[in-house]
Amino acid sequence: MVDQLPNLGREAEMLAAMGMDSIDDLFTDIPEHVRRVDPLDLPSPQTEEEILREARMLLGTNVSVDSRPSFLGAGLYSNYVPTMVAMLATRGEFLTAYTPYQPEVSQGILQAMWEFQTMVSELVGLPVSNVSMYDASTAAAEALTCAVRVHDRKAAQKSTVYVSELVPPHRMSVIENYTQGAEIAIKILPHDEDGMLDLTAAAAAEGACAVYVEQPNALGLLDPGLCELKSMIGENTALVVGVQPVSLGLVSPPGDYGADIVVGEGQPFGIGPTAGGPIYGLFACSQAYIRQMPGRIVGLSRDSDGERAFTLTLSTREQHIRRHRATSNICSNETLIALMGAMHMALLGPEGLEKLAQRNAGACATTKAALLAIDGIEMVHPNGVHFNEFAIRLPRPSVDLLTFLDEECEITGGFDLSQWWPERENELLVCATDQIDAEDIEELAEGIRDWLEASK
Amino acid sequence: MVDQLPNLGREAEMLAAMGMDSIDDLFTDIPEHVRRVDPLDLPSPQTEEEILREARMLLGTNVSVDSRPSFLGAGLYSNYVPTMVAMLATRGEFLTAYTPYQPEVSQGILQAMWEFQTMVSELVGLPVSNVSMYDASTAAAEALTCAVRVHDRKAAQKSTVYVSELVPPHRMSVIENYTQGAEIAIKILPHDEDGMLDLTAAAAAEGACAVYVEQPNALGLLDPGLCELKSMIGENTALVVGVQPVSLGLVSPPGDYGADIVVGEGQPFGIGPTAGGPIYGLFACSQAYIRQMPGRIVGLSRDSDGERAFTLTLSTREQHIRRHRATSNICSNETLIALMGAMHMALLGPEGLEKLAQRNAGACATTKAALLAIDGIEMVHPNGVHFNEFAIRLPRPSVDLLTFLDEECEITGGFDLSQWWPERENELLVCATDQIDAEDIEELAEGIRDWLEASK
Amino acid sequence: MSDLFAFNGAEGAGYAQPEPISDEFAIPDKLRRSTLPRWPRASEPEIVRHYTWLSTRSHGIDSGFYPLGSCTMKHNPRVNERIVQMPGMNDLHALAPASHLQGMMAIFHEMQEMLAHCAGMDTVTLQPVAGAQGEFTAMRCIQEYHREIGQANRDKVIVPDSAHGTNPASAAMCGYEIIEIPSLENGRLDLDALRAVVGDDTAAMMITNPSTLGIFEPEIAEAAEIVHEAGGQMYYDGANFNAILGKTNPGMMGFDAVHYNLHKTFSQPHGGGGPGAGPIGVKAHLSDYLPAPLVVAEEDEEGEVWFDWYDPPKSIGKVQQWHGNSGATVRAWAFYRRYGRDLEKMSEHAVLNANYLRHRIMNPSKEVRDAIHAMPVDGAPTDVVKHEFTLSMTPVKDATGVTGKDVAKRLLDYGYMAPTLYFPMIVPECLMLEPTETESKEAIDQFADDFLNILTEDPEIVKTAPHDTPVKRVDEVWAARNLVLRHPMDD
Amino acid sequence: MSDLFAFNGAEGAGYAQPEPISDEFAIPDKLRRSTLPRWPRASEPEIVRHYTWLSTRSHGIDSGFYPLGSCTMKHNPRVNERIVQMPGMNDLHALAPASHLQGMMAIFHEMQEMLAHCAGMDTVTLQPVAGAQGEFTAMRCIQEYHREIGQANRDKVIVPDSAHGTNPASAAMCGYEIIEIPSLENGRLDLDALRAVVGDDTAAMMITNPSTLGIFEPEIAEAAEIVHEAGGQMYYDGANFNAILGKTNPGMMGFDAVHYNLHKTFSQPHGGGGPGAGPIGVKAHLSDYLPAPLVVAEEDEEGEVWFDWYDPPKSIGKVQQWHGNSGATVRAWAFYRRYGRDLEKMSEHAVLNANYLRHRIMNPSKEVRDAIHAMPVDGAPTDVVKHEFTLSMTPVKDATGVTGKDVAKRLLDYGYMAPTLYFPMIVPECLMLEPTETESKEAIDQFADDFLNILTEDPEIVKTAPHDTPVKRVDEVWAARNLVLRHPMDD
Ligand SMILES: Cc1ncc(COP(=O)(O)O)c(C=O)c1O
Ligand SMILES: Cc1ncc(COP(=O)(O)O)c(C=O)c1O
Repeated sequence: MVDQLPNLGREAEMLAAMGMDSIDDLFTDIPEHVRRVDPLDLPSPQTEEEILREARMLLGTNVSVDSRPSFLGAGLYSNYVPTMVAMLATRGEFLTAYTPYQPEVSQGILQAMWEFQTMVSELVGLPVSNVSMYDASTAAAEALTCAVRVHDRKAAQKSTVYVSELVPPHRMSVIENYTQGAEIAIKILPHDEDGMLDLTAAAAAEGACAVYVEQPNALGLLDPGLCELKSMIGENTALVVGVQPVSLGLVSPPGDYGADIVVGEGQPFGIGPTAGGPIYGLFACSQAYIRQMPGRIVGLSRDSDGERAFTLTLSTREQHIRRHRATSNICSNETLIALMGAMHMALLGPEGLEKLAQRNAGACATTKAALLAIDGIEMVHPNGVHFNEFAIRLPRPSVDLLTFLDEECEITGGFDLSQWWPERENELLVCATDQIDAEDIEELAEGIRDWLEASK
Repeated sequence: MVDQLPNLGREAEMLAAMGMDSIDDLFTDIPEHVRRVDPLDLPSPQTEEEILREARMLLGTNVSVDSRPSFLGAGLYSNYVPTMVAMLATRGEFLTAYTPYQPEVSQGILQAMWEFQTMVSELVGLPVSNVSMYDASTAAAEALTCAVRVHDRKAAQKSTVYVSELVPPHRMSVIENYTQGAEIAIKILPHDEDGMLDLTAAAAAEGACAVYVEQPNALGLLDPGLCELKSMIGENTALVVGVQPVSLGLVSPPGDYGADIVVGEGQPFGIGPTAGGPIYGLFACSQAYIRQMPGRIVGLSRDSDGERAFTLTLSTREQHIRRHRATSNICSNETLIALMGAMHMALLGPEGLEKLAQRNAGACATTKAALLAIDGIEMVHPNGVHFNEFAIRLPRPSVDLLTFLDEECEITGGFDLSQWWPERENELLVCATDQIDAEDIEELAEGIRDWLEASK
Repeated sequence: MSDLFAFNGAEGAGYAQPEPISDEFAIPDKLRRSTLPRWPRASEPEIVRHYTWLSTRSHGIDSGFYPLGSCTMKHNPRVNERIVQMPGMNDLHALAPASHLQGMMAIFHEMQEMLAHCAGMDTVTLQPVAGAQGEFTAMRCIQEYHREIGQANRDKVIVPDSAHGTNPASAAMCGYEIIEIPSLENGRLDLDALRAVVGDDTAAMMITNPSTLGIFEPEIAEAAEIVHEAGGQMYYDGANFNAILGKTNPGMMGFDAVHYNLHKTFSQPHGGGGPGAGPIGVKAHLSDYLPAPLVVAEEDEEGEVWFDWYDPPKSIGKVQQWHGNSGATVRAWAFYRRYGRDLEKMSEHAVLNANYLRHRIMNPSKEVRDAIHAMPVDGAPTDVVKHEFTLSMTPVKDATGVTGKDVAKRLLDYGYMAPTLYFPMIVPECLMLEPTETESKEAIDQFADDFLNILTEDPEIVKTAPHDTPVKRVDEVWAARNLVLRHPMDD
Repeated sequence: MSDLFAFNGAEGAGYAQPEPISDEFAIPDKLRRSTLPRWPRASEPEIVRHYTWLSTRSHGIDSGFYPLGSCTMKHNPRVNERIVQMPGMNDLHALAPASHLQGMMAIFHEMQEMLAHCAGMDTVTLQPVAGAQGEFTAMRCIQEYHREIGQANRDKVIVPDSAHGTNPASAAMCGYEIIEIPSLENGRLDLDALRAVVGDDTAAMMITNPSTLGIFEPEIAEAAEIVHEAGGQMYYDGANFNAILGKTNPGMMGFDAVHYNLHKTFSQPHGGGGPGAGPIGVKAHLSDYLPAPLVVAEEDEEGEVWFDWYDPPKSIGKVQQWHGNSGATVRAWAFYRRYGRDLEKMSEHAVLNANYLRHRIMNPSKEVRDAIHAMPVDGAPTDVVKHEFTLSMTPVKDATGVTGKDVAKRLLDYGYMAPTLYFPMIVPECLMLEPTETESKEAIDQFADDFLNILTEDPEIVKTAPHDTPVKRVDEVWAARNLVLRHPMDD
């Protein structure tokens, strides 16, 4: 019997108080023809012990990125999250609260989110952040619809946005799903041989509602050319930049080079890759977009005694007030994970962030050097500067190498780029974060050499 | 550099405020001849990440009782502790508080300990419990010194206590260390062939200050004869009973058969065997012993508004007030673990306790039956009723079997009784708790059969 | 007061990390960050104390009764949190090969099947990460379905005026036009109003049952027939699923698609606003449109089961970049396993508790009744409610000037979270209460007594509430007017 | 208010466990329990909420400044808690073969060596589970040593009157007679008083340095010489070790034995009163008497290290049944690794913070000074203190009737834990303050300001404090007089 119901065995007493005889009396309002006759065809209830044992068994069959050298990134990054984060975020007052509709008893989470907004704002160089989107892809998608709402009236290219061709297809698919309802046309921005945005082509975006690019891009490339974009597309076209937030410990905040909206996967701050969710999307923007932005926002206020207090604000943008004219349908978001992110950022501090970025950059550079030294391995973008990851070209399909590394060396070797772009069959995206050490890199290089050898 | 010091890098500022120049100015009071010259010969500080990695590596080399079938008990028991316990006990307000000297801001831990006292009192059938001793052995030892303080004046056998010969030697050693200062004479109570206390011999304890016996005893035997003891030794001799508290879900509370003091290892409630510590000792007694009992006690009180409040009480017994005349030197105790025990007991409830005892008894009985069925294995006490554990006699030294089971079968087979009593070289103490299932038992029986076979 | 940005340690003195394994990396000059973000400089002791302090200024279910209607704030079994922190969960990569994810995929598969069974649907995807995203995803599937069968002209979605705001918002995001139909006086669905608006431009009707008033729509099957006859699809907002498990299901009622709020029915910690999870289930004709990928099970000759990813042939693509909120799915799995077929008991107790609370509030003792300024009235008259119910505080307002909001704020002083306020919009001065099945009779009795007691209190005390909370009544207008959305860093 | 024994669910409805694997067991008739204990009948939701509520009524370091002198209430790095919850720790059996415990024994061995090095001792045992037990254990070793060398007549232990209560209590438990010697006017050790009592019946002197007044005894080496000359042993109470790491050590000062309070110097969470851990270190002549077993390291031909248990030949036996508080040892190991040789910095900062706090309190601004009724005075006059210091509130009491206790209670209203009160007993109206190294300058400044502010407040407010705590001032006399030590179960 299930053990979570405090009133189990006390039904009669409660029913009697209401003048009822049986539980069935509570369901008389369900007409016969929609009444279930058979009971649920589900197993017996289990105890906590049994569930834990089974969970341990099932999850134990998974192969995690922490259990072996793993060079798989491609948008989700392994990183060390300080112990404090999980221990404090699971305090019941945070864990089991809902959206802070009653600010008087929700000051803790409200203040934490206001601080989160501040830290994100500082990180990306824009004045406003919301308290999270579902993930980077919905954040990017809603940034585009937001930009269209802001700029469409004056836009020369109505309902049109330009998106980098190097946006990963999964993210692109989300963008398409989210923009098609508003009949937004998506034009693709090409890249040059070095993986840099083709700025000549990008000039065509002037007069559109928005341009969406990523820094670093999906192939790990840092693109200085993006600093030119804003001046090319002008005030009336939103520059939307997607970021890997850890990189911003070394790389200019997009706000500094003219971004109007910055989005990204907040995940590296606060939580492991966790199979892709729950994670959280970052969304920050400049003043002009505030009233069209999606998601919850916390503002400073005061209470009736004049004391500092926080509250949700700008809610007239939201679905519960504006309904079908809302700026987004988002209701439940990812606050808890954003809270974990905030704790992580707060603990790192400015120099900790810089160090973390250096650790990632250092691991990436060392891995790159080690692989470049292997005969038969080529960089796809030999002139590029990479953060976290880079693409290499192999003599044969990368899926072969990945299988070899997985089965023979117990290494997760990276991401087969043909899963995103079929033409990139021989290309492998190799990622190294702060969790990769010299030994891991040596093992990877060794494994690749063995594979090249074996296939000779 | 170490990262736990908020004022690192701000020393100069703080020193300047005091008119000082350097940290050395703070240590001028240490005379030259006792000043260290060399720095500490210790390694560099490590980061959280590095320590965690090394701890995982080191602890990973340990072989835990959860990682394989384990029949090792002998006073420390494996049991399932509900998740809630660790999650709530590690809330900072509990975890990082010290002894509740200021009751006004310590009501939480005080109430929790008062509830703990109540649950222990109900469990053992005595009116008073303290908030924990270090472990069962110090609890037993201090029960004896307490009994001597109470009874010595009227005792016919001055400063004399009787202790069962089946008390494990490690516990006995603690008892000896704790009683020798008061010059207490310890006489030994023999047992019969069935492992039952020799009641005829026990009659000699009349007029002594105390008798200490255990239920179940160290060989897992339940001894109904203990119910006769109190009437034999009389009012002026304390009956002190040591218990495995889980057994009390099925077995009479010692208070019901006349125990004056009950002690025991609280560990099965709240925490795993955890290499023997931190665990906590139970100590409960009848009214007559209150003013001589060791340890902290919480009492109900009221505040200046007349509201219910809790506070430490009876502190005039304790070392910080009574100094060398204190009832014990105990100061720091094991409150946090007792709190975990309280949470566990509260969640179990009466029927949960009974079920837990049944699970232990059922596992023990099944294991016993399975081993008895093996040719060549004998029960040491075939007529005994056992809880949790029982002793078997092997054709050869039990250490051989244990090594075989460990190395060939990855089973921890039990406890080699010759470690306690050299003459019991061929005897093995086998324990089965609620965490042992039918499969584990089958594996053990199989392993023993293989060993018998191999050694033929 | 603790202010994160007042932490002011020396440069580089805080939380330490291992050194980079190399400093041989380059950042292009143009992209080199010139000044670091002005994050706090704090040590672990300060940060631990800061967030501990913050937590004590927040109220969760663990802190007390949380009758926030429509949100199903039930207890979160603690073992679920332990499970998601175990190795093999938090440290999984979504793009790892299927051979690395078999345990997780086994759980996904079991959840797909279980959810489909409970709702009477054919196929389930776990990808949407919230109820609203579930709505959006299902509406996208319906849209593609209509396009595929040559009915792209169906561009209208019907929603009752009692619907949750996400329903119209989600449909609108797909490009649909929203037709809102008014409810009957008694709060029920108005079939005539529905008949009046359906047509061959109807894409779908979105509705929840029990409705947001907590009452079961007895004519739901008839409504489905009307919509289906017009060629439209029926969408079930599953936010109120907690009321009906084992008693009925959306499939029986005639729905084509449904979302589940795992964070309501299956107990996710709401975490101050999320994460949630909003899987959707659909009937067979919509299955091919679901987002990719789903998990399928294949058995080999030896009976070994292998789990694989499967992309539905006409898939709308993705709505979240990875596999949705996998961690939420695993928690919900642990929750479901705790109940098994007793999920029916869960619904029974949710309904029992709601009716009992309603009964206790609406039937005060004579003594209490005499002391009360004015009694609230039912948001919708009905014999039994399901898992929640609404009260209109209009009589109280008329008699004393005390609004629903005032009562809500006063409840905070008693240690409760306030009920949902002013939703659904069709009930004037609405309070919406949902105790959930995890509240004890004692807790409900106590709440009812306290609630009634507030109605006897000096109206001035109630109007100026709360008084005993970390801050007094917060000025929301000031916040909206001044928009201080981050720390100014100038003090 | 939440009362555990008011939880009142139906029989058997609470927390579920798997069924017993067999019901074929017997309990002898005479021993069959007739009625189950009247424990609460509660479900997980109720228990979680109960303990959450209780926790909010307790104050820990995580809640705020905790200047409890002599207790070294420093921050507990959170990773330490994570480590002791890892597999291979909590699930270890103390009696498992050494081959199963190599990782733990490696940690034990490292800790034995590290602690010996830091204190200038030769051998360390980790078995004692608290400071008091460490004292007892060391005194037992000394006792056996004296017996062994034919000096069983040494039956007196000398302690200064400023000693912690556990010192005389522990020695008395060994059977020693206690000779208390008075301190000098300035709080220091009185060598003449010491000389007057030492003799051939002196077993040992027990003393802590810095003393409980927080001041370093400059003549400690001389004291050791006096005791040693009389044939006695010197015992160092290590509760104040936090002040001197890397600066001096008990070995240099002439001590023969020392206990460490791991829960002070090496940061154990104090958990509302414990667990702690009280390892002891001794000089070579006492090593053979230590409790069994110790951990020793053996290297084989290939350089592989193997850890084994070792029983000292003349061991006093056991003081705890297992290996002491192993979990505390592992936490302390993690703490030590975080600092490494910077343990010296730790002590420097502990001393820096204490001196700075003392300076801030004793040197108010003119404005504040003028508003203060009366200033406290130093518990012992000195230029610098070590990690803690004492204040005598006598001038305040004389001027306003406000006692040290009143000020302590008033501090609670400001969100602080009170300093240690009325200890050491030689300082009248004593408050003893120890900020530890993990408090920031800001936190110390704020505390000093608040402390001084209390001295300016209306004495009536202070005398009736606390006012803003979960309960008002608690009547300790009522508790002692009525002795309600458990729930009566009759209401
Ligand atoms: C009736 C109803 N529908 C839909 C939703 C939206 O769910 P979510 O918050 O998960 O997006 C909610 C949530 O509050 C709801 O109550
Ligand atoms: C100076 C001093 N000595 C000894 C002790 C005893 O230590 P424990 O509480 O660990 O038994 C304490 C603890 O408060 C102390 O402050």
